[in-house]
Parts: sequence; C-alpha cells; structure tokens
Amino acid sequence: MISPQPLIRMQNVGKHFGTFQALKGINLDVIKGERIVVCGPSGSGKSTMIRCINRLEKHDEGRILIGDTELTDQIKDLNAVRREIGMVFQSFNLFPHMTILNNLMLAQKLVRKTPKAKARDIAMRYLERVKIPEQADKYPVQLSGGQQQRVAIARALCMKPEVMLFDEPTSALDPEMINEVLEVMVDLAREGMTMICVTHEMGFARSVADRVIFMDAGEIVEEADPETFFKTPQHERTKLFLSQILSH
Amino acid sequence: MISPQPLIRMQNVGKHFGTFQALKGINLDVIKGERIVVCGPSGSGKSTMIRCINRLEKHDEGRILIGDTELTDQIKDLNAVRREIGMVFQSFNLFPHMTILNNLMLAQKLVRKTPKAKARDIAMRYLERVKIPEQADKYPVQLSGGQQQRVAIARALCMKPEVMLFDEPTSALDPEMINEVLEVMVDLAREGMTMICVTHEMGFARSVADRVIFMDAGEIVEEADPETFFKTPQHERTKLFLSQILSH
Amino acid sequence: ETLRVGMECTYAPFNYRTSSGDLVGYDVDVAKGVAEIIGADLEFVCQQWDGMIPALLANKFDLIVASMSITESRLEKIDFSSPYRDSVGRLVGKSGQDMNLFDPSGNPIPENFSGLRIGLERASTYESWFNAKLPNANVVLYDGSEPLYLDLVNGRVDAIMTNPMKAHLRFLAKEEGSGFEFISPAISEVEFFGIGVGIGLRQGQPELKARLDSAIKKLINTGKLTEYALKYFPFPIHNEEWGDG
Amino acid sequence: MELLSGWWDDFFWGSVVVAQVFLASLVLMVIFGLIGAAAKLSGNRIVQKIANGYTVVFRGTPEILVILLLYFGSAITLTWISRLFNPDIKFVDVPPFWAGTVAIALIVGSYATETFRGAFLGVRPGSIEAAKALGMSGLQVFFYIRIPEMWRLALPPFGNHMLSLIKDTALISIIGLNETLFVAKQAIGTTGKPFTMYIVVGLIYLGFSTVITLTVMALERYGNHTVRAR
Amino acid sequence: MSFDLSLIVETVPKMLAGVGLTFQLLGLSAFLGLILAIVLLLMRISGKWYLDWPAQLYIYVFRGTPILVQIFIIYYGFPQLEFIRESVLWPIFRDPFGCAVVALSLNTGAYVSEILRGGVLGVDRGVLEAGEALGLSTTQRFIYLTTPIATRLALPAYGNDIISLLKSTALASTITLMDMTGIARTIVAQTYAPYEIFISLAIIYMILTFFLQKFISLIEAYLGRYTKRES
Ligand SMILES: Nc1ncnc2c1ncn2[C@@H]1O[C@H](COP(=O)(O)OP(=O)(O)OP(=O)(O)O)[C@@H](O)[C@H]1O
Ligand SMILES: Nc1ncnc2c1ncn2[C@@H]1O[C@H](COP(=O)(O)OP(=O)(O)OP(=O)(O)O)[C@@H](O)[C@H]1O
Ligand SMILES: [Mg+2]
Ligand SMILES: [Mg+2]
Repeated sequence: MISPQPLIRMQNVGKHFGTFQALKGINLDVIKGERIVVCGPSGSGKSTMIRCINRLEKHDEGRILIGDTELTDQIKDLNAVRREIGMVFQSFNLFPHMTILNNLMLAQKLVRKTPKAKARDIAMRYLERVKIPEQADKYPVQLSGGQQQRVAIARALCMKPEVMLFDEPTSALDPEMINEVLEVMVDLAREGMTMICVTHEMGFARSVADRVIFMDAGEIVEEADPETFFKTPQHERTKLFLSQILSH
Repeated sequence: MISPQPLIRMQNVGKHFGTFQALKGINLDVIKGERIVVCGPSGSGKSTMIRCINRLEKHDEGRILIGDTELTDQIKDLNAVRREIGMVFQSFNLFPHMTILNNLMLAQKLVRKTPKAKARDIAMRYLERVKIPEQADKYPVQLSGGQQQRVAIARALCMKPEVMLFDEPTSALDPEMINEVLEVMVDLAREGMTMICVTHEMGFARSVADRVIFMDAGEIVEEADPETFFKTPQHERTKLFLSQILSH
Repeated sequence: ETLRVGMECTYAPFNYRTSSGDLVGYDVDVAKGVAEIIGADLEFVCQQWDGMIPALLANKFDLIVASMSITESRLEKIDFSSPYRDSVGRLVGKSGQDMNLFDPSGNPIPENFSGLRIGLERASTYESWFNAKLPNANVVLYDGSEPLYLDLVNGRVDAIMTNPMKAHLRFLAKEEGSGFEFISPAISEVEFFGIGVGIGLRQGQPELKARLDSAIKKLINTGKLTEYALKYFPFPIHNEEWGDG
Repeated sequence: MELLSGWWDDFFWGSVVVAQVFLASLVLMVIFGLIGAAAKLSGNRIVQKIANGYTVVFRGTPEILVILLLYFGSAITLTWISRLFNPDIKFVDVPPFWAGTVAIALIVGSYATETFRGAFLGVRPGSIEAAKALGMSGLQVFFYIRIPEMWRLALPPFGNHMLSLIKDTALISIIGLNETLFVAKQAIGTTGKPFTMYIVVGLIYLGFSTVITLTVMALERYGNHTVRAR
Repeated sequence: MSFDLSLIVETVPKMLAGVGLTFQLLGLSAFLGLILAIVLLLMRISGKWYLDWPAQLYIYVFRGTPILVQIFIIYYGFPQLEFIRESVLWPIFRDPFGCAVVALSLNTGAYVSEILRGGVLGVDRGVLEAGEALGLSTTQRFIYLTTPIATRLALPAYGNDIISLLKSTALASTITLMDMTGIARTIVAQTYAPYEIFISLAIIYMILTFFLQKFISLIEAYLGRYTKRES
C-alpha cells in the first residue's frame, strides 16, 4: 500500500502584501485525520497561511493543492473546494441578521442545494452536538461569546467538510467561556476530523495535536510532535516564545 | 512605636448603580508600601472598588479616607487628593491628540504647576524608566499596546503619587506585550511603591503581592498572603475561580 | 428723506436690469421723476411679484413702483397714488389659429377656452380677471413674467395674458415671437384692471399720497411721462386726462 | 460665450453676495449649533425642551418656507415687540440679506446642534477619566482634552453643513437678494437663454462646493495627523 | 400684531388640497431616486474605473449644486436645447410635474447612493469572509448578506433623506406646480397675509415629517430586531 495522498499540500508557498512578505517558502502536507496546531508570535503569518488554504488570500508563489485541485486563478469551481473546507474565525462572524438556525441552513441551501427540511435536520443535529439546540431561534447577539463560537463551529460542520481550519477560535472569549469551546474542539479531534488550528491554548495542543508548527516572520521555524515541541524545542526563537506563553 | 496609619482606609463601603448593589460592606486598609492584588470574576466589583478610591465613582455607604482626608461631596480639593493617587486603566487612555511627551507633561503643568522645562525633564526621566525615551515625540496610535501602557504608567508616575492603582493593566494586551508591562510593574513594586492592582496575572501576584484579595458579587470573600491564597484557598468560590484561571 | 421702492427688476421694459447692471425701464423713470419732484432719495428693492404687497406691508420698502394696477381688492390693503400708466391686458397665442375666444362685443366665450392652458403671473390683475370671468379655465401660475414667454414658446402653455405693450416689445417684435400674435382685444375693465397703474404705498399716509399725486400730475403736465414712454414705445401709455386739475 | 458678454461682472458680484451670505451664516450657524448642543446637554429639562423644539421645527419645515417666514415675519414681529417698549417706533426692518442669512443659519444650525452634541459625547470617556484621575479640574479637562478631540470628530459632518449652507444661499434669490440665481433670472429677461444662464449658476456653485470640500479635506488631514498610525 | 385665526381655518383646507400632489412628488421621486441610487451604487462598487468615475462625477455634480438650480436648469433650461425638444422625452420635460419628478429623483439619487454605499462599507468584512469560506458565491453574498445588513445600517440616514426630499418638494411651487406650497403662495398673494398662511403650512409640513419619521422608525425597529440583546 502506498502512503496516503495528502489532503492539503503546500509547496514553497509565498505571499506578499505590497512589498511586505507575509509568507516565505511554506511547505506543509496534511493527511486525512491529522490534527495540526499552529502557533507563533503576532504577525508571524499564521492567519495568512490558513487563509491561503481556502483562498481567502491568494498566494503568489509556490503551489497549494487541495486533494487533486490546485488553487489557481483559473480554478473553475472555487466554491466546490471551499465547501470541503470549514473555517472558524476568531471573531465568530455569524450572520447577525439571521437566527442561529438560518445561520446553519443558509450555505446548505445555497451551496449544497440541500432541501430545506433536510437542511433543518442537519442544522439541529449539529446544534445538539455543540449543546445549544435550545438557542436555535435566537439571533447571534443574544448569545454569549462561547455560544456564538460553538454555533460558528456547527455552521462549518453542517457543510460536512473534509478539513476544519480554526483561526484563534478562543482568543476573543472571556476566560470562563474558553473551556466550553475547547471541549467541542477536542470532541471533534477525537472523532478523527482533519484539522488545522491556530491557537495559543497549549493544553489543547498537548492533548490532541499530532504535530505542532511554530511560525515566525512568515516561515515555519519548527515542526514537531507536541511532546518534543514543548520539552525540547530546537530553535532559540521557539524557546523564547514558549517561555513567554507559558510564564503567565 | 504605634503601627503606621493606613494610607487608604475603606470602612464598610457600599455602592449602588440604580437598584443594583455593586459593592457591599468593603473594609480595606492599605499601609504605605503595601502591594495588594485584587482578583475575582467579571462583574464582581473590582473596578468599582478601586475607582471609588480616587472618586471616579462616588460610594454611597461607609467611609473612605485617603491619609487624613475623607472622600465626601464636601471635599474642597478633590484634585489635590487625586494627584496623590496615580491610576492606570485597562485601555491605556492616553490623550490621542498629544505626543507622548505632552501626555506626560500636561498634568504636571496644569495640576502641579511644574515649569515647562522641569516637567520635560521629569517626563523624560520616567520615559527612560519605562524604556521608551525614543518614542517621546510620537503620537499614541503610533505605539504598540505594550508601549502605550508603559507610557500610561509613566504618565501617572510623573505626578509623584503616593499610591498607584492598576485596573487590569495587561488584559487588553497581546500575549507578547504582557511581560514588558509586568516587568515595569514588578520594578515599581520592588522600589516600594504602594500599589493596588486588579489583575489575573497570577505569576505577578505570587511574586510581588503582600496580600491577595478575592472579590465576588461586590464583597471581599477572601484575603490572604499569596502563598496561602493559592495553596490553601478557604472558600468554595475562590477554589472554583482559581481552577478556571489556572487551567489553561 | 430716502424712499425705498419695490419692483420686480425683471419686468422689461418697465423695470429691469441691463447687462451693464443698471436698473432701467418706464417704472424706474417714473420713480426717479417723482423723487426729483418731491425731493427724496431713492433706494430700489427687488421683490418677486407675488410677495410685493406683503413686503410693502412688512415695511420691506415704502413704495411700489412696479406696474401695479389700482384695483379694488388691492385698495383694501394699501393706498395708491393717482395713475401714471394705462392698465390693460391682452392674450397672446400662436398666430393663424382662429380660436374664436371672444364674441364681437369683446366678451370671452368660456366653451372655447376649455382645453387651453393659460399662463399668468401669480397675483396679477389677469389672474383675478380669469378667476371672475373664466373660473373653469386651466390657469398656470408663474412667479415672474419672463417664464411666461419661455413656456409659451416651449408649448407648455397655449396662451398667456399679459400687458400688451410689454408683450409687443419684449416678445412679439423679436425673432422668438414670430409665429405668435395677440389673440384677444385689449381688456381693461375697471373692475379688474382698475383705473390704471399707480404707485403703491401703505395706508395712513395721506400726506405722502398727496405729494405723490401732485408729482405725477406734474410729470404728465410737463410732458415728462410722454417722454419716458417714447424711450420704449412708439406711443405714450397714459391718459392725458389724469393730468388735469 | 458671447451670450454672456456684459453679464460676467453681474455674475461676479452675485458670487460675492453668495460668499458674504455664506460667511455670515457660517458664523451664525456655529453659534446656533453650539447653543443648541449646550442646551441639549444641560441637565435642565426646560432648556432641553426648547432646544428640541428648535431642532424639530427647523428640520421639519421646508427651507423655502423658513426663508419666506423670516423675511415677511421678522419685521412684523420685531416691530410688534419693540412697540411694546416704545410705542413711537414705526417700523423695525430686517433687510433681505439678514433675513435670508439668519434663516439658513437657523436651518443648518439645527443640524449642527446634533453634530456638536454627538462630537461632545463622542470624546472617549477614557481620556476624560484619565485626565480627572491625574487631578485636572473640570475646566482644564474641557479645554485641554474635550475641545481638541471634539473638533476632529465634528469636522466631517460639519463639512456637510457648510455645503448645505452654500447651497441654501440659492433660495435667497426668492426674496430678491441680488445673488447669482437672481442675476440669471435678470439675464434671461434680456437674452432669453435660460439653459446657458442657469448652467453658469450651477458651475459657480460647483466651484464654491469644491473649495469648501478641499478646505475640509485639508483640515481633516491636519486634524487626523495624530491618529494616523505610524 | 394681528393674527387672523379665521383666515387659518379658512385656508388650511385649501392648502391640504395640495397634499396629494406633494405626496405624488415625494413617492415617485423617492422610488425613481432609489433605483438610480442602486444603479450608481453598483457602478461605484463595481471596481471598474469606467463605471466608477462617471458615477462619482455625477454624484459630485448633483451634491455640489443647489436643487433649485437643478430644477431651473431642467424646467427652464432644457427647452432651450433643440434636441431635447425633439426627443421622445419631451412630453416629460414639457410637463412641470415631470420636470419636478426628474429633478428631485436625480438629486436624491445622488445622495441616497452615497448613503447606501456607507451601509455596504459598514458590513463587517468578517461576516462576508465567513460566507466566502462557506462557499457562497459573490452574488449570493451580495444578496443574502450584504443587502440585508447594509439596508439596516443605511436606514436611519435614508430616513433623513426622505424627509429632506419631502421638504424639497416645496420647491416644485417655483415651476408652477400647485402643491401645498404653491397653493399657499397663491393664497398669500391674494390675502396679503404671509404670516398666518406660512405658519400654518409650516405646521402641516412638521406634522407630515413627524408621521414620516414614526413610519421610518417602525421599519427601523423591524429591520433592527436582530440587534437587540433580549429576545
Ligand atoms: N490585508 C493585509 N494587508 C497588508 N498586510 C497584511 C494584511 N494581512 C496581514 N498582513 C500582514 O501580514 C503579517 C502576517 O499577518 P497574520 O495576520 O497572518 O499574522 P498572525 O500570525 O495571524 O498574527 P496574529 O497572532 O496577530 O493574528 C502581519 O505583519 C500583517 O500586518
Ligand atoms: N456605571 C455603571 N452603571 C451601572 N452598572 C455598573 C456601572 N459600572 C459598573 N456597573 C456594574 O457593577 C458591577 C461591578 O462592575 P465592575 O466593573 O466593578 O466589575 P469588575 O469586577 O471590574 O469586572 P471586570 O472583570 O469585568 O472588569 C457589574 O455588574 C457592572 O455591570
Ligand atoms: Mg491571526
Ligand atoms: Mg473591571
């Protein structure tokens, strides 16, 4: 048996904002079922990297493949690729003018063309999974931050994506709410969802990550399993960063 | 020798917002040179308590004495009391329309009537102390959060206050910037500045606090030296809170 | 003594401004002539027609010298000097269309007005004449006299009623007026058009009125008024009888 | 532009009148706006009611009506009031220039009231608390913190108010002030070319608007030099 | 100062006869202006300079000149141009009502397009990115996300513009239309009592403004129901 083909393959990817280079020579393969945590100082390019994966940003050097499809300007059905990739943002980004249920149903109806009744069933199933089925008919503002982020996760899951991307999903939350969101993410990880997660929650990284990636100044500086990463980091920059993150 | 007279004395202090009671029977004496850390869940009244001390809020029960002066509506020169009390806010609150140097000089000139040249000297001295003399002619927005907060501390110090109040000085900062602000605060503490600090930085509390105060629902629930506070908290509420704070 | 005189300033050739900025016209000449005789200085105030009387009453100026006819309804609110000009109206419309609007004795035939849009200046003698004689006519009211001609040419109205002397000079004699002609006899029923055009003043000033009256008579008797008229028209436009006595 | 020969100077002087009305009403507008804002922010219920009445009336009435009312009404009212004190007074007059100027200043001032109020409240309470905590007095906070921050906030809407003012000056032609639109009416009387004449007026106003817009942009750039990052 | 109350009682019903025309002007211009505004908005956010620039120029000219001048150019000025007199649009420009509606629509369209643009720019970018990440196409995002959110953001300013438009309809009286103001001015010319008549008319307009405002805030409350924390 040949080794499984990677679900996501980034080859020498670079990205500029004007003259500023936000990503430099990024190489990363993610296979099905892998759970990757990305960390690094502010501005190091973590968000930019995962946003390139579903083409919220366009990379300008190297290649990115999702399955067999290369992300280029010529890509015929970008949205077909995107619906295979769920994304959860730091600031939830729920649709403020729709109820929770409609938030979950909209993309199903428009993108997956799921019939309304079925879309509702799926939506309710995932709302139960993130433990807030009773909030279905409320509007986003009426929920706490933690609840909103769980809705955002459920909304992405409704599309049955192959991969989930998380960009600091807990960093806009009050301390008490962080755990309720992390729990949902740990569950997902246990069930074998492929995920790439930008986070500074080191407890989460320790307990579920297959690999931890440390970025600095647009480059992947270090890459290791959590055990090695936290115990014996190789690079000076990584050590400094870990000491800051873990000191308080 | 009699025990030193407290610099700040709160006796049975209460405070209402409309019908809601934000503070209940607060008793607290702070003597010169003492370093106190206040913690507790959101909405427990921490900010309200320290804001009463320099009368940004008016308490409506009990008494507050600063040195020999009681804080009442009749107080003749509130600003004389206030200039003895430096305050640092969560959101820095620098004057956005003035350079850093002018931020530091304004109150000196207006309140202390310090001549301009002298005010500038003092300002530069404290800017050096917080390690950003080179930023003197910039405007606040041009500085990072950590730098802004250090300016805010320097601005308060320029008034040569007897006491410094800190209200979650690091909680609006990115992780990397927290340490640079905490360092300045630790220095201050080592030099013997009297300070009351609302913070959830438990490392800071452990290393410099003389006393840790835990508040809940407007009351002081527990009060102890850091060793006792973290190792053997007495109250259920405190234990629960500490478990949440320290878990991630 | 300075008297402020209200006029439209856009009512050629009676009162209007030339491109060199001078206020000229028959009304202006009369005002100046009168002022010279009674020994007053003048100050001209330009006022839209429909607000002319309210403005006089609100003391925006002291006299109206603006081709205003002396009518009963106006006399209820203000006083007039004796007349210095004939007051008459005439309809102007497309030439060569025998619309048969008036019977031989000069009375309007209401049926033949139906379907016609008639342009008039708001608050003019012509408006009161139409209200009384042809209450069902389709009347369009304008804030000045100039737009009347523009809209007649543009076809927005089928006929306008205005001062024939003005219409002749300002319009019919010009190129843009070719193709238009008078389509009614001269109408000057005293009931609507008054005994003529006079100088308006606020009530309760008999002394000022007397001075104005005698000044106008003097202008008539010395031939000045004829002289003014001949500057603009080939004929005088007042009644010599007004000067007697 | 043969058609315009002879009328250039009239349009020029008409523009001067527009500029005069604009400047005079600008000063008055700021005064009315500040008084209105102060009244709305004062704790006094009655004063607030009066200020509210002011804004409701002048925002709810067509500009042309306000101008006509002030033109006709002001003299009558003022005369009536002054006769209460001195029965010998015959007439108190308000010339069209001032009736029109005050009218548009009152109208736009009612909008400026909200602008100034908003800017006053928009100053971040944090800055003010920080100043108080440093021991600065109420007056010091007002002059050193509030005012400098306020004008920056008020400037963009204030620019719009100035544009409203300049455009409202056109309405004053209705009460016979010899400004550009009235010049155009007179010129049409002799030339019979309304399109040409009104286009000239439009271009003159476009020129005024451009000058105002550029001025406000320059002021904004100056005001924001402190809040531009890096 | 005499204030003739009986005159008011007598003339107010006459002025109210013009309210229909006032509302026709308001309704028609608001509708046409909104359509124009949407076209201008789409041109401005199209990202294509040859659409964006003309729209900007249009907005600049119409916001930089007085509405009264625009009305005069269209009513008195256009007929001076041969090609307009001979075009199929002449029946519209011949009619003062048509001219007033065209002028008011062209004017309000310029303002409203900027208001709508403010609303569109106010839509949280994160929300649109979330839609993009879920696979919604550009058009779907515009219809399902941008439009409803921007509408709610633009509504308060739009309400103010509708009220300005109501007030601007009064200027139709300068081109022979007998709306409420036109009737009032005729009555004043006949009765020489500007004070009583204009004050009554001002009150009528204020009442209309009041109800218009109430109506707009009802819509606002409905569209903004999702911004309230309590359900
Ligand atoms: N749209 C943009 N235009 C210009 N520069 C950008 C843009 N987006 C990101 N950058 C820059 O690219 C760099 C990397 O940004 P990125 O958001 O990926 O960092 P990050 O590692 O996610 O940081 P953080 O932890 O603060 O979220 C930063 O210096 C940022 O300023
Ligand atoms: N100006 C105010 N008006 C009404 N209620 C207020 C006001 N300020 C504070 N409160 C209420 O008083 C309570 C205590 O507020 P306070 O800001 O002191 O809490 P805190 O302990 O500082 O919380 P946090 O950690 O969120 O800053 C809260 O319930 C808050 O809602
Ligand atoms: Mg990021
Ligand atoms: Mg607080």
